[in-house]
Amino acid sequence: MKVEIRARAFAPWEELAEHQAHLPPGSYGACAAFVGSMRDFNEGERVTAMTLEHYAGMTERQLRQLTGDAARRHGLLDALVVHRVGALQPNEPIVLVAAWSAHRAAAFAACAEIMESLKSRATFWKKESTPGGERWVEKNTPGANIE
Amino acid sequence: MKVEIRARAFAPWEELAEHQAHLPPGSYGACAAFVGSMRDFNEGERVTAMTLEHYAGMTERQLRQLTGDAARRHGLLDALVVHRVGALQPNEPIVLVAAWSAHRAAAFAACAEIMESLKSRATFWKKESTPGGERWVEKNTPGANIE
Amino acid sequence: MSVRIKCFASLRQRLGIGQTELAHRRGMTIGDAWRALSEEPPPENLLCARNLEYADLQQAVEDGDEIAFFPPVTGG
Amino acid sequence: MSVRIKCFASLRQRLGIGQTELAHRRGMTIGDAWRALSEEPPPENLLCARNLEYADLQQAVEDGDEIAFFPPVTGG
Repeated sequence: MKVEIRARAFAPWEELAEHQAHLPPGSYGACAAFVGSMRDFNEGERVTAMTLEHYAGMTERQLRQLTGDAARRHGLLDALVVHRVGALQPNEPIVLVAAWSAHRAAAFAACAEIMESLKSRATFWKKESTPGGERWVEKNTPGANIE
Repeated sequence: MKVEIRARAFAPWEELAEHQAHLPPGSYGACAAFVGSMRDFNEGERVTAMTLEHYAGMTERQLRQLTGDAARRHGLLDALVVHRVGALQPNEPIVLVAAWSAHRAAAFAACAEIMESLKSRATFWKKESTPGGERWVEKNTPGANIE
Repeated sequence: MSVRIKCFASLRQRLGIGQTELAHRRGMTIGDAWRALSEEPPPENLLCARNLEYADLQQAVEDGDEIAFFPPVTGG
Repeated sequence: MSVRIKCFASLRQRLGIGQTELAHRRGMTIGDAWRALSEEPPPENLLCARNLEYADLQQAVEDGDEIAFFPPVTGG
């Protein structure tokens, strides 16, 4: 299980492939993954840049807890979480979550659950730059319910 | 939207990154992806090889229909489905499904829905080679319910 | 006046039929096509297609159709 | 005898406090720490942490603790 905070742009699918290459071949039958990236448009306004603030120390701790909880609950073989902080440009990845398991139900459920827990508990805050100035994002969009 | 049948091994995360590179930058905020791959163990026995038979013509048609249906229902920006046929070795990818949308709920739900529809409707059949001989896989493992 | 028949996977092996042709008859159904292939009753979990779309045994067969029989699918 | 206080995001900007120290008092709660920072009542959606774990305003503060105040999180 790996959880990382990144201060620079990252290539999520390459990170995922690289991480997966270290898993025992033939052990997993399913990998569910999610990548959230920066849109250039939000709540009716053009977004030209974004800053992601976080609570260093608490963020890593919360991410490890919530990822570990989901991994145990769903019997995952492995999980990977990478989250960006700092100054972002449109189209840059914000978060990568991946979950490996024997069969698909656990991978899907765990990946979605990690994303929802991350959105509600991990100590990150987005500030958007728009033509009208800077604004803190006040709340997240609704997520998915996976059973 | 792209749907493809492959007769040779493929690198799913590279395919995904390559496909995504052609989407308008900043247009999508979410990509949910799933990769199913060949395990070396199933139903209590070691699996040394697998053959994936399919109904050429009907498979592509069913995949296009079910992917298009999910894309419309969830308002996806794009979707990608790649499915392997022929002779497979353990650890080789069988299927890649990816769904791009503005926000995460649609991407997660559509990706899971495409996988479930594909499992129940797309005309593929798995035959496993085990130390005890060859056997047709009779039914799929249960899937995920995503709302 | 003919109908193309295809069988897949375990059913193809059991019937020993991958692809064949049947004469088309007026009023023919997919069930009639099955009976022309096998003396066994259709398996409970049998799936059928007509012209690349799922169909059932009651459905009519037109001249020139492609009819397929196969077990539950196991892709993905 | 002191408690480290951190504030984040819009709350950090509004209070003009990123990090500060408060004297620790016996029986001190997280709510007491808030009142030492601001004359405003705690915002309805205020989140608090004690030593990197979520906490609430009623919770006791020990000497040497790190207490944090922040608005709803918006990562992912």
